[in-house]
Amino acid sequence: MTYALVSLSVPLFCALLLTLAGPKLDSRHAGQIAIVCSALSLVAAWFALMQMAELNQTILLELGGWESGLAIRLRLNPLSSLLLLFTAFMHVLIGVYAAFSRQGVSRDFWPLSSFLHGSLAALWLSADLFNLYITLELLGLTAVAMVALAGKKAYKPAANYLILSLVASLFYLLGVALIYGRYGSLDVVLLSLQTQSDLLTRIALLIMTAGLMLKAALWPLHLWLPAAHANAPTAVSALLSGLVVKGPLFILFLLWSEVAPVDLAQQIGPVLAIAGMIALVAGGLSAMRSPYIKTLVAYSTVAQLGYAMMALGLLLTWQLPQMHVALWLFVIAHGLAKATLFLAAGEMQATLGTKRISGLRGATQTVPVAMFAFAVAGGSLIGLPPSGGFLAKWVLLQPLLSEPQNWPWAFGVLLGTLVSAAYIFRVVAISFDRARINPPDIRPDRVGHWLALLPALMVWGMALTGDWLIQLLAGSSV
Amino acid sequence: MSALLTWTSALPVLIILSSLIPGLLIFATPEHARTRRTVLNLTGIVVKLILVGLMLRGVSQGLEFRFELNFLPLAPLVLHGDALSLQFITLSSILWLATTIYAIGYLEGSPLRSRFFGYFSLCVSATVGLALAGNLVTFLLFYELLTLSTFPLVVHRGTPAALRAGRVYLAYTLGGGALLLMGIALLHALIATPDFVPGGYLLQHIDNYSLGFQVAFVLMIAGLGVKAALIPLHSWLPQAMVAPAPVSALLHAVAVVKAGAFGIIRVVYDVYGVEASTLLSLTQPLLWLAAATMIYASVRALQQQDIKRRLAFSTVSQVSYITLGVALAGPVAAVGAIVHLVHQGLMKVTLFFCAGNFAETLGIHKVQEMDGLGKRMPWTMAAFSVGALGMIGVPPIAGFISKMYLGMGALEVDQPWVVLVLAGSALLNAAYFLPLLYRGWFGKPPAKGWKEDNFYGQRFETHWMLLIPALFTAVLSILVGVFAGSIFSPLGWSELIVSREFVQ
Amino acid sequence: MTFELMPDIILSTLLLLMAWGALYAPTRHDAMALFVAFGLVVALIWARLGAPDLALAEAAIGAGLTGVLLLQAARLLPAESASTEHRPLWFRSSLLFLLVTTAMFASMILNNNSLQLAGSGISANVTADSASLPEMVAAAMGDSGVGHPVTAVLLNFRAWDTLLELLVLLLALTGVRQLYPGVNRNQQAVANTIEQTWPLLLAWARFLAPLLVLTGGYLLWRGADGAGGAFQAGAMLAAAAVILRLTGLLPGLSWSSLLLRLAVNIGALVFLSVALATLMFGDGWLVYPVQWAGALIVAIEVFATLSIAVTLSLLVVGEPEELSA
Amino acid sequence: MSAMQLYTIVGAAIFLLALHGLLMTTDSIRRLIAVNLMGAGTFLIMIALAARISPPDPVLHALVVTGLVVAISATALALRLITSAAIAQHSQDSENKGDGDLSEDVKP
Repeated sequence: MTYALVSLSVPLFCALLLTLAGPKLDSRHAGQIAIVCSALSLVAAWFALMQMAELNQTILLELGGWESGLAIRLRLNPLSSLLLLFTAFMHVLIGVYAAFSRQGVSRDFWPLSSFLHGSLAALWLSADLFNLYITLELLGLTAVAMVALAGKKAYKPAANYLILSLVASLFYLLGVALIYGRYGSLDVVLLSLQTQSDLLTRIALLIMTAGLMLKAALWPLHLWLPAAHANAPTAVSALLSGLVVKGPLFILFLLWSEVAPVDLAQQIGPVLAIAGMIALVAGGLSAMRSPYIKTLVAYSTVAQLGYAMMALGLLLTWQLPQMHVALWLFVIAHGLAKATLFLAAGEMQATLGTKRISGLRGATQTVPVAMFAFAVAGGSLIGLPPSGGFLAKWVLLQPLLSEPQNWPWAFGVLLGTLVSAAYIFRVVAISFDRARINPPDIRPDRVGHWLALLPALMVWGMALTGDWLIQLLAGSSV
Repeated sequence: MSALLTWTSALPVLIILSSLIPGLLIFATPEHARTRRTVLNLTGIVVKLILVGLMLRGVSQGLEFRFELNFLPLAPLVLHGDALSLQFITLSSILWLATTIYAIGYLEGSPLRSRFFGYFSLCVSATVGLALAGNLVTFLLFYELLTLSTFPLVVHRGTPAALRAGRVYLAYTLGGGALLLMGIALLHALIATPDFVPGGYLLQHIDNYSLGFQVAFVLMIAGLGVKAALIPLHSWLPQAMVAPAPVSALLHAVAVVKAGAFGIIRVVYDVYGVEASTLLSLTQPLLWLAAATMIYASVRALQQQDIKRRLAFSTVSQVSYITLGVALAGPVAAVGAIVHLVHQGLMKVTLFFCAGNFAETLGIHKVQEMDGLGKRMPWTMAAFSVGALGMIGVPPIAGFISKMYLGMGALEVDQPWVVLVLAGSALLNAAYFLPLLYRGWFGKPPAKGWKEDNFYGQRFETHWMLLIPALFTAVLSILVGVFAGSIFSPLGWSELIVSREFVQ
Repeated sequence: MTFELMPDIILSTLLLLMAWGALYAPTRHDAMALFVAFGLVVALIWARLGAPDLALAEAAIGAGLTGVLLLQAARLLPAESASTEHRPLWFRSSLLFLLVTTAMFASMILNNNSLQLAGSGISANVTADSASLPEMVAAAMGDSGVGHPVTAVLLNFRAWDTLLELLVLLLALTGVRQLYPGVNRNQQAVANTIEQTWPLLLAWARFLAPLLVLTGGYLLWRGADGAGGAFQAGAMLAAAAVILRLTGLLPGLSWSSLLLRLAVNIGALVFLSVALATLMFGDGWLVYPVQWAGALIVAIEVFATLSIAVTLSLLVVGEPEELSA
Repeated sequence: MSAMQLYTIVGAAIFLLALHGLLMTTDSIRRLIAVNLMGAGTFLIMIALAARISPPDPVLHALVVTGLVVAISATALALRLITSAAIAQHSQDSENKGDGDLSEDVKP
């Protein structure tokens, strides 16, 4: 647990120091400090994960040493330690990109990114409904502030994002208040022993679900996402799509797989799963129609979250721990792939001077590395073997295929695969157009392009640890 | 990863790496560094041929080549060199040599050659990996990699027509890949993914999951049928002919379509097994499908006026011979199917080389323009004739051997109507190939002269790098026919495979 | 319906009317005024419900600071365009749906006594041996180091929440600050001071501000034992600062001064350092040694109050050139 | 009916009313007011729930205190964003409008 707490507090300290340091610290040094802190946090998270892999059990920590119920409880299990590691890793990756690519970021990026890191770490570790509310708010405010980093044109999307985010948090908070009113407890573990499927609990859970789905941009509450994610600076978009939307998803998962009584969970399960299937197709079709690169990538987040939602819904319906593995594999694979997609999209936009997909004609020649990165990451979204996306899809498919009555769900997955292939290769095919090449405005930033490729290689590298990851996650099912 | 990495487990990996590493290095080679690129290419090929030779010797002595890596639960990545994989690997390695030389000549002076050869090597690696795949999951992995690495080659020219063809190609092959994935995942969900076994591994579970097995078979055959160009999934192939000639030659005549056919062989023989496939009544529909494809594609070929498109439809028809032989589910037909994998490859690659030579040298793309070609380009025309006659089934060229075995196989399993189909197909082959030969040898050259005439007055009738590979494969097509009786001929090797496959 | 509920019913009706007005008033200005009034009524109700300290905070924040923020924003914004106000009829009729939902909720609250049972500690659902949370708080007060239960919850039992909450404040300021990158100091900025300060307001401010400061100090001091605490105190102080700034009685600050940055950060910094120190040298993350608990909490409270006050006042009235670095 | 029940219902009513108001308007200031009203409704429910016992539940009071800070922080950020966006929009309108940027082209 100590390692996890270190992994959590280092980025928070870093954020405070960077705010304290003020204008004297220039962007470069601030970046170096932030990256070093993320890396330290990464090391700590690695030790925490190793400890978990060895113990393979859940550690609960009552903060302040007070008895359970009175204290806020933190919880470390293989899942939360893996997410800690993933968060730190993404921050290091994107931090390095932000520091060394020509696109760069303003000085204010660094404290905000550290705040984001800290709040996500706090979220993964928390097992207290109200504490989760605060982490959710921290996450939301950080995300909004980071969107606004893109400058004046992003203020309006950022403001809309903030208002929606606040509404979502209030929905969640109202649900927490009702739950507390009903059961007199905020602790996830205690609540899981108490909850009953009465009307009030049902209402509270539904309100919270609506709020969380809005925050996580789950279909049909996803409409805010493309504007917010497509308008943010490149590095920020990568963090937002790769990490931020996963926070509320995590809470949703806790809520239904632990807090809610089993019969309620089984009732909501099919609803979530169907919504996920619709998200897969609807999000994919929107991505296919989008004329802009970044909007396409943003819509693909909506679509890909459909897989996660489907896994969650089926996990609840059948109470199958295997789905839990699929859910989190999707989250991690999507995070890495999406980081590359946004970074590559941003780099290509900057180099080619266009936001339109049609401007990518000839990109395989003009910006080969970035385009290759885009295609490789896209392959994981489609779920081509042996990428991380494939691992997740494989695990998801197994229970769907083993019983003939579940085959319609598998058909949904097949449909999702085809739609994602369609929008990814829409971009890739245009980039091979040699007849009407769109010449670059500036010389490509080699460092930036290669750094954009890195997460994509990682997601394909997940294959090497596939068996291990699946065992690890299967061990932490609740 | 297995702790003991002996040479027998390393060899399959090395065979893949011998083209993968040069491929990656070629990507990093600057465009103008022609020599460096050529050296990389040739080094890779030579190393690969040596390694394949080693493995050939090993397998004929009964050595086991197996490499395993953890991947999915109960489905590791397995590379396994057995007799059947070697049949395919040897074919693709030798043809890789010929095609690379051809491509160097063909693409001389054109842009983006590093990209081209990089992807070309990746394709060969994927093909070899697919041949070495020791279970279905590994097969799927390389099958998809093959799709991905061929796509840039199909759209290499970057023209609107190429892009259109590329999109069609992707739509078909990725769709097929998704179906294949579903089928493999379904089988895995039922009984996990063990290694390929001669005779299959399904028989013992057949009572519990017959519906699941049938659905999985349909999904997998549909997925593989896309690449094997079974109707109605074949229409990507003629469109993909916009690609440069070496791509059409190696990939569409050999690697890609054969990957599909090879997959069908694996599924029927090494996953389901002949007995289980017959019990589940799966082979008969496949047989009808293959027969229909043969006839339909031959008729379509007859209608084509573009040489490459005619050859493409001929490929569709000829690859179905393999499926047909598999679906007949008898040992003699199996020999015919497996040997045709090699024979069709040699002959078809010859034909495509020659078609490319005609286009490059004289700008000839249409059948009508072939009049009198034999006078200007006698060597190429001769090679073309060998390929075409072989396709029709004229002895002693390779095609005759495979057709004979297929016919005998049909009679052996008591399906005499198949012989009629074979004969009909042979007649149709003759109908669409003989006019080409007639025009080439006996037609009159155009009075106005050729549309263009490159390499005129040089030592050879065309660039030597274009001519030599065509002659090389033509000679090979004759040799494997003539020496079919030897143990190291494709036929001898196929009999070895089948004897292991059908041993009860 | 009993007679003693009458005041509550009146207050509730008033509250709902004001909420309605704040949402649908014809002009934005009216809406804001009604919102501020709404905040005051809320404060009144909270005081009735046994939360006087929270009522003060709500009056200072919900009504006061939010009101100032809204008014300032309204001054800078263009008049709202009328065209955006039309929504389709079915959309408007969703109000009916909301009414029905409210009625259903009301009937559930009234008929179903689940909400009444649990909190009072006689819930049948909780396993027999476990006490209710308020009882646990009461039982643990002795070890908490402070005398007032709310403070104990905020700074000891649920200290982690409070630490994160300080970060939220800091984060909001960081977010606001980066909206003004490199504002030129000489640039003519929209002054936040009310242009023609009314003499009466000035006089009021001179009277009100010290009162607020006093209340704030009192709340902080009392927080350990009675109703009050860092946050309420910080809110009061911030309100005082805002009034003084608005009347031009307090000079502007500058982000480039280390002192200001320190003031903003110190609360969270001290808190986090204590947490880390307890992790490294003590019994664990945020486990205060019993004998030091009181002192540690007072220290954290004082710094937190300072940070809260400064941050809040900067958030509300900080001008671009104060905030930008 | 007790005061606690009354205020719980009123809190819910305000929450829903404000939600309706939020959906009915596109004016950012009014939307923000609506969000704050939703928050006030939630807090009212919490305070009412706290008043079920005597002395009132300190945990809920503490949660409300925390919630208030979050609310004011978010409101302040939102208002600054809204005004900055309006000013940016204004200055952009007064200049010649250039290439349409992404924010306007993106339609849900």
